[in-house]
Amino acid sequence: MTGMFWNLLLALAWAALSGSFTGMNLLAGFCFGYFALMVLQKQVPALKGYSRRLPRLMAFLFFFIRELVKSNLRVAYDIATPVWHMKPGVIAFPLEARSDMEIMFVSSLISLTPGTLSLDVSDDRRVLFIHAMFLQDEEQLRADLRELERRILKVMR
Amino acid sequence: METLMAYVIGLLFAASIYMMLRRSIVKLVIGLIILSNAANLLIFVVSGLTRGAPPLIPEGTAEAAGAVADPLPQALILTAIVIAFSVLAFAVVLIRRAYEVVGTDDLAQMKDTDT
Amino acid sequence: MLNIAINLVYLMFSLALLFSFIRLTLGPSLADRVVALELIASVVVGFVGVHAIDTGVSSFLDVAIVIALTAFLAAIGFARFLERGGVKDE
Amino acid sequence: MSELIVSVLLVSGASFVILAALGILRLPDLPTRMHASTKAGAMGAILIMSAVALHFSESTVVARAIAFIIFILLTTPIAAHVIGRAGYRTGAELWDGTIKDELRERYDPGTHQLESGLEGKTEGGMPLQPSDRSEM
Amino acid sequence: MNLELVLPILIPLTAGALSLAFWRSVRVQRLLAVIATGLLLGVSIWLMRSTIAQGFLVVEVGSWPAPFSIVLVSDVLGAIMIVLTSIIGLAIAIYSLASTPPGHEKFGYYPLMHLLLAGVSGAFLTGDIFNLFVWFEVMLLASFALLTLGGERAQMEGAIKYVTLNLFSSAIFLSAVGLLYGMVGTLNMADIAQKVSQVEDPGMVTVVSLLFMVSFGIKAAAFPLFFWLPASYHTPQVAVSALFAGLLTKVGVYALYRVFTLIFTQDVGYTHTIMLWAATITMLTGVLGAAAQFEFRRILSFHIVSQIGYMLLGLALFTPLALIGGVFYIMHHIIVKTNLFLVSGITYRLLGSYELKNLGGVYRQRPYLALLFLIPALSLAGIPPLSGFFAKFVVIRASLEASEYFISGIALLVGLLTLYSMIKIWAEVFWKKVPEHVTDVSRLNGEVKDPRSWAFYVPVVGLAFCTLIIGLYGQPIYVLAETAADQLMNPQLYIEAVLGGQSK
Amino acid sequence: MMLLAVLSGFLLAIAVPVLYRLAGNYIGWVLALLPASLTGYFLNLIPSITGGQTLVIEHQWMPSLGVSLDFMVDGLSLVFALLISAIGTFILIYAGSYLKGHRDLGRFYVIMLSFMASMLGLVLSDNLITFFVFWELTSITSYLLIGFNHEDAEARKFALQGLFVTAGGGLVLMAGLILLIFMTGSYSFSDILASDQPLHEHSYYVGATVCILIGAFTKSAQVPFHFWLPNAMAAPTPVSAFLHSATMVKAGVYLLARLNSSMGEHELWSNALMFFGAATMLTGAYLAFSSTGIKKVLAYSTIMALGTLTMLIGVGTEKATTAFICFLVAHSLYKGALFMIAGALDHETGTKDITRMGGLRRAMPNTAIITCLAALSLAGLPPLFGFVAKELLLESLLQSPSWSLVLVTMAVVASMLVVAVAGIVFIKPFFGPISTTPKHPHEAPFAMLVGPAVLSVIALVFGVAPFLPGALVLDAAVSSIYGNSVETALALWHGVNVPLMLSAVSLLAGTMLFASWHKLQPALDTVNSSVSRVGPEAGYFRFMLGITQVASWQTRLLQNGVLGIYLVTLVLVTFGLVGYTLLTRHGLDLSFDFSNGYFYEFGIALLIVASTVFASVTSSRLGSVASVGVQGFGVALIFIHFSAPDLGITQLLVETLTVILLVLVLFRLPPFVSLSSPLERSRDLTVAVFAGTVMTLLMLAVLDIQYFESISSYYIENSYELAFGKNIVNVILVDFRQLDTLGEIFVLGLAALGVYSMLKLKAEEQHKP
Amino acid sequence: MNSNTLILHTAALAIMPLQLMFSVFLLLRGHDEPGGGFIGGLVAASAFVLYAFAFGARPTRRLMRVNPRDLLAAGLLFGLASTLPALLSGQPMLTAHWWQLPLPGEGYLKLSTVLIFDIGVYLAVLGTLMTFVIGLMESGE
Ligand code: NA
Ligand code: NA
Repeated sequence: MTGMFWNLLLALAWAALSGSFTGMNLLAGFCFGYFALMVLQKQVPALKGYSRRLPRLMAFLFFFIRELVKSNLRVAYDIATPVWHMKPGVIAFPLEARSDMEIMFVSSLISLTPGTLSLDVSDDRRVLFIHAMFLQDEEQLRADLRELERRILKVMR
Repeated sequence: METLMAYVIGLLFAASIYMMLRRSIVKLVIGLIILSNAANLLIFVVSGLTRGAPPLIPEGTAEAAGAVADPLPQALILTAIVIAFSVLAFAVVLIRRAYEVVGTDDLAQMKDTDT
Repeated sequence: MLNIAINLVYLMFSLALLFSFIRLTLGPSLADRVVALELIASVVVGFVGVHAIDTGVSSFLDVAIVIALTAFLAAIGFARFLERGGVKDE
Repeated sequence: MSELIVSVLLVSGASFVILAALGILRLPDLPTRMHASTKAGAMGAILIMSAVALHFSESTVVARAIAFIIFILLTTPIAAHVIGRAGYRTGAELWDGTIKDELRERYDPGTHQLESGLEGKTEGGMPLQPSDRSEM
Repeated sequence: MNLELVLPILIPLTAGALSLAFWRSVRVQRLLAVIATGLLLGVSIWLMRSTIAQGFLVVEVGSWPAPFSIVLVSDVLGAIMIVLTSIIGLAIAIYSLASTPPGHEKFGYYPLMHLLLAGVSGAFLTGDIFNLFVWFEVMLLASFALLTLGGERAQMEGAIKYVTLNLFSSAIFLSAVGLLYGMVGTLNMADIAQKVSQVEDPGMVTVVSLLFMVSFGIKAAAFPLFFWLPASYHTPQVAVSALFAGLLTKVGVYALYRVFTLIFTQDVGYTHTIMLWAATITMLTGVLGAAAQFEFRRILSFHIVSQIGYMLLGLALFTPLALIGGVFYIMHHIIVKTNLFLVSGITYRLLGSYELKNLGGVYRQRPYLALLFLIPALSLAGIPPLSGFFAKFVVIRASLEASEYFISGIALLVGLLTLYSMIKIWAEVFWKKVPEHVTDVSRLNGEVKDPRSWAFYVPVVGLAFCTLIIGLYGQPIYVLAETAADQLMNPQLYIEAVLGGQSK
Repeated sequence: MMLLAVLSGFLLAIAVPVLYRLAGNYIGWVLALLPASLTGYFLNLIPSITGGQTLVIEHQWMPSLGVSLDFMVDGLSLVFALLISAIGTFILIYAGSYLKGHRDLGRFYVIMLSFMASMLGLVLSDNLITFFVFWELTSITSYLLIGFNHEDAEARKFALQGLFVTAGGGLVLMAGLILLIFMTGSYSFSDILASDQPLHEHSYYVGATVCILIGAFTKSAQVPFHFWLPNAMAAPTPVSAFLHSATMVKAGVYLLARLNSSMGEHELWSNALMFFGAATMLTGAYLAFSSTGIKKVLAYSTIMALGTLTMLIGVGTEKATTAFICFLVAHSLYKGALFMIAGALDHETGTKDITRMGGLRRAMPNTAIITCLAALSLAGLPPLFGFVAKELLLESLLQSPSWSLVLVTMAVVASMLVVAVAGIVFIKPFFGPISTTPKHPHEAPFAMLVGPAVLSVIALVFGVAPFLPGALVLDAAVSSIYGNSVETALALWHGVNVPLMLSAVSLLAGTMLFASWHKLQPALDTVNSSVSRVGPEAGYFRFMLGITQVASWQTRLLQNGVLGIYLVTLVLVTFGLVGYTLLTRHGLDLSFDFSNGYFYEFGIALLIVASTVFASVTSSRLGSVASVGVQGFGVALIFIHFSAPDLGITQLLVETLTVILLVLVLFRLPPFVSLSSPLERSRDLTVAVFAGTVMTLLMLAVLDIQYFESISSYYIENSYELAFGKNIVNVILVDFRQLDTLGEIFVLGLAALGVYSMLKLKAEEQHKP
Repeated sequence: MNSNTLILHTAALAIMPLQLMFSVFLLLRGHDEPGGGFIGGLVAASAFVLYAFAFGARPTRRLMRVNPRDLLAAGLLFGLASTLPALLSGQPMLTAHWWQLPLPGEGYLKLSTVLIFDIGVYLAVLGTLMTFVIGLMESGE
């Protein structure tokens, strides 16, 4: 099931890359994707319930792009102005995410969001350490992060 | 631009030679990297620089649209890059082994084999 | 107008290259240099994109894709060096 | 019209890039510089690629631009994370204005163990095992 | 389709790739080594016969017309070099069966050997200046790997110098190709030659030709560019030294012969005079270097340098006779020098050292080995009627003919000093008693026997036989050199053969 | 047949190991059959030669090179051939006994036979180059013979000395012969002798003469090259007997005689021969007199004889030529005999020192008689052939057209010394009180006496009947040297004349000298040792030492092991040559016209420059590596910007991987430390800047020049049509120039192999038990 | 020290197939657009380098199953195999041969010695680079 999903995705990506969505090309993409996955077989963790996630994914993308622009501007503003407004620090952020893939996505998206940067995960994988640029209101930040994580998990679970 | 590049490439040669003359084997390797870049750029520049016309034949046509950059030196440089990379990879491992075996990274101390 | 924008963007990228290169030279830590190197890769991507528009040759896009797929490896390599306790020289 | 949008995308992309560059030049410590470079750099690249996609408006180009954006989104945070982590662990100095560091006390530079502070607590009955995949 | 022109490259390439594929089976690799080099020898003789029959063989690789394709060309000089390469290849392949340490065999010795031969063959056969660069690099990389195989300290030190100086040479070569291409817009050597001859103001051509001269001069180990050779040639295992000694520098010499007869003849008075003095000092410094050495392979290494001087002298004098002498010298030298290294390997095996002070007693225990040393050694020293005498005789005659008395004098003096070195080895290794501090003489006495020790002697005997043949039955060899020189002196023939109707 | 005659020695040499096994102790006798039959063969040729004929037998060898196995037999070569084969016969017999049971007897015969064959080839060759081939072969074989006792360091040293002097002279001779070939346009002695070209007027004459003389003088041990010969006494006695009687040392004299009729009759030739010959004669005689070792005495007297022979050729008159041939034959006979006797004495008494011998006539009566004959001949007393020769010598000197008085005086002094020497050789050992010697003396075996006996008897016969050799072959020999037909009419008794009186004087004085020999010894030793410090032999050793010193000095200077210095040399040579040539052949195109560049291109250029400079100056390794990465990005941007997307991609990928490799490797390496001094840094900087400047100038010069249209238009036009590809660069790589790429992947593979073995081989070996 | 984080591990698994796929893509269309065997091979190598950085050398060997050296040998043999058709048909060395294989549906599969050669280049590059990287990582970094 999971393999099939990735395989299709790869086939689509193939077609997208080559810019030709003919049947032949999709087949070729499928084949190469299959090849790529074959190589990875043992290492790919199980992923289930793909079909439910597509709408959530769309919603999430919207949310994320908004966040991205917003915080980007905030960081940009601080860089462009001579005085530092930032109050940086490292916080421990307990994770809801459990699987490797979830943790990876959560931390990546947190990193992608300006102002926050995933530094490390505790050895027991329950806490994500995040360097934040604007710790003026830590509670708000934690809430935002939790919201982000919740939305990601919704897409992935 | 060719004129400017002539100066840049001269500088690259100078820097590479300077680095190769250092006594540290690591600097020697860095000198080699710069040297290969310099030689590649030299070929590129002396065979003429063309802006915005890569030697590709556009989709749906059988011939290149108008004058394109000379593809031959590009092919040569590509080969040269690969070769230089191979050599470099070898050199990099060589200096590492040399350091392990000889116990110094100082080239001036590696003169036992000659005299 | 596009032309002006393109030239402006070239200018900005040139400056960006300059700034990031200064950081690369200043360091102070290896990680700082690597960050700068990463950013330079991004600027190169930008250059490539603008150049594609400038020349009307879309094939240059592949360069950008290759950078996106591989340039971060250098950073990972450096990080690996640091984490495994390579001899630091700063 | 499209030319205008392309121009705007280009210039805003370039602005992000130059902000990123200015950021890593100006900002006082490694993590803050990374805030600037990683995100703004990626953002800039994405905007430029959007401009490219729009400018050519060909399926092949668009597809490749999308592929590029996906790749950038996948790789940039990973690189940032890896460097940030390594930089932190090897003792990169934090800026004086840093107000908080919850990682410092939980990290043991000798054993490189990083505690969560939640040890002993279980949650939802899930067994917690450190990843055993790495060998080295 | 001239298969015989293609196979000298394809056979060693395929053998190399197959040996690599059979990495785990040293037995297969050994077998392959002998079979492939044997085949190569057969093909090279075929090539020689066709070349003599047709004058020139040309293949336009990929069926694209010259000068757009890479061409493979065999003239008599090229064919001679290929024959020599294959002889040396076969000799080394057999010798390696006995001499190669097991670790080396397991770590790619045979593929490296094949690919070195492939690079050398490619360099001898290509008619394209950039392709020449590629084959140089194949050869160079193979030599790098062979040089470091084993990982001893001396090997590493030697290799750093070898690699660095050769890379400098490669960079100069590459730059020179770029500059030349920028000027004449072509890479085919015949085409370049034809175009260069039409250039009205050839000053820049001369400048670029000097880059080639320096680059090839480094590969050929000419004065003052030879440092890499004595620094490294004595460090790898002996079969590798022998292979290098026979072939590597000669590729540089060949390249000089090729470009400075075919392409860069527009300012002979300048370029060849530079070469003349370089050749003279090369002879002298090399032989003096050898006089200062007391290690078997180092002495031999310095003599390579010295003899490169003779070969270059042949080119530098640039008369038909001088070129004959040069070509003859190359033929003689490759066989003799390889053989001497092989002999040094046998004495090493017998007594465990290359240092003269640790050697001795070989004449007493192994008179036939002593004879096998004397043949190449005296040949190298130019003692008649061995091959080296005729080689030296022709070169000196040519230099006297060109009224270069001083240079002839130097060449004679160098001959004497060469004899001195060979006699030094003879007296120390063969005549002298086994030194008292050498305790393990079990191999020398024949108490301990090596497996496959026949493989030590077969190539040595074979090469000594070649030396004798070149000396005693020299007429056909001389005629060959004469034909080669004749072709070199008439580049128009080459150009016509390669470009056919296109040449003007 | 002639070819077989010459080469049979070599063939027999090859067969020696087998024959030795078959014949055992009789090997000497068996092998002697060859020279014996050769003697017969040559004797058989006498009639045709005396008939005035010159036999020329031609065999092809390397016709294109002018080398042929042509042989010429005339009077001169026949005399030599006879001496070689006849004396050779006895030597081989003698050696079988002298070296009986010696572990290296077989090897000895191999070399001896080769030597003999080479010597025969030398005197019989018609072709100049073949002559030289045999000439060098005699040097080599005699080297092996002198060093026969090779485990003795002295033997090795003196073998080398002999070889070095003779082979060195040989090389000079080669130049002389080549010049002679240029002068005459011919490769054969017979042509040169037959032609009446005036060689003296040729511009090469002086050069050729000097070279040939040096060659001949070294070989024939003329002053100042004489020192090697006595040292060659390290050889076993049969070798000395052969080397110093008939053969090798006479090769030079043979050459002079051979060329006399073509190259003589010129002041340079005759004066040089007379001067060096006389000097050698006197030196040899004096040194013989002052030595105590029997072999040394004989060796020095050989030098005296060689000087005499040379001098006689120089005098060049008909008489002198006759004297030359007679002296040559006489010397060969008595010297061969005396050396064999010396060997017998040494063999039977265990010492070579004459001062330790005495009264041996009782123990060795036969030896004494034979010695007596030979010594008489040496002293030039009637009725031996030595007397005939000496009378002729004095007579011819008296008639010499130049320097007559000087030469006669010197000859008389020399004869006087030789008389004393003869006394030393004969009377010292055999008369007087019996000395105790290391071995108890008794008569030598037959094989060792037959040679000296026959030779002495021949000397006696020739002395009594001097017309005999004359009629046989000497006339012909004299004719071939002199160039015209000559009748010698030799006689033992010419009546009382000036030469006879001079002989008498020298005999008297010689006897007195002999009487005071013992008393003079200490004084002579003092003189000799002080002379030897500045003499030619000291010069030889100084020369050898000098070579070694110059060699090590030069090697320390050039091959000093410092890579930096090697590289500096290479760079300076490369860019010095190129720069100089650029300035002189093309001129300077210094251009600062950057107007056709866009500002961002300057930006890229600046990035490259800045990253390069930083990579070179930073003290941080990883900073340097990162900066090199940036440089790679810059280069990639140049590629991309100037229409080379494939290059751009490749450059970026390669740069990234390079950085990764460097980082993987730097892990193990130490940080940068400043190793070099500021002086070295500024030196390197100067060199580097110089190279960079030349490279820039070179590029600027080339940028203006494009002589021809590039061939690329073909690729651009046909890439799609014929090769079905739209990426022209890729089509070139995989089709038009696929062979490059094929080579390239093998380069990659080789790098992988090299790296693999470097990384793994050590580890693997360590895992072995 | 454990240099690998869960994040890197997981990301490597996600990114690697994309890189591999893209490398094949670059290989196959290199004849018409930027790319080709060399570039493709380098990108494929980067994929495995990423994996090696995340998981270490030995797991990468296991993942690849084939020894990089054998990959290299295969690449070289492929490269040589591309000379065979010309050799067998008596044409000059390396003359290109093209075959069009009809496929189910519309279109042809264009096969050629050129493609075989490019695949050889791809494999050789991949094999070489993995030899470098795995070798260096294994030899006691
Ligand atoms: Na601010
Ligand atoms: Na092809």
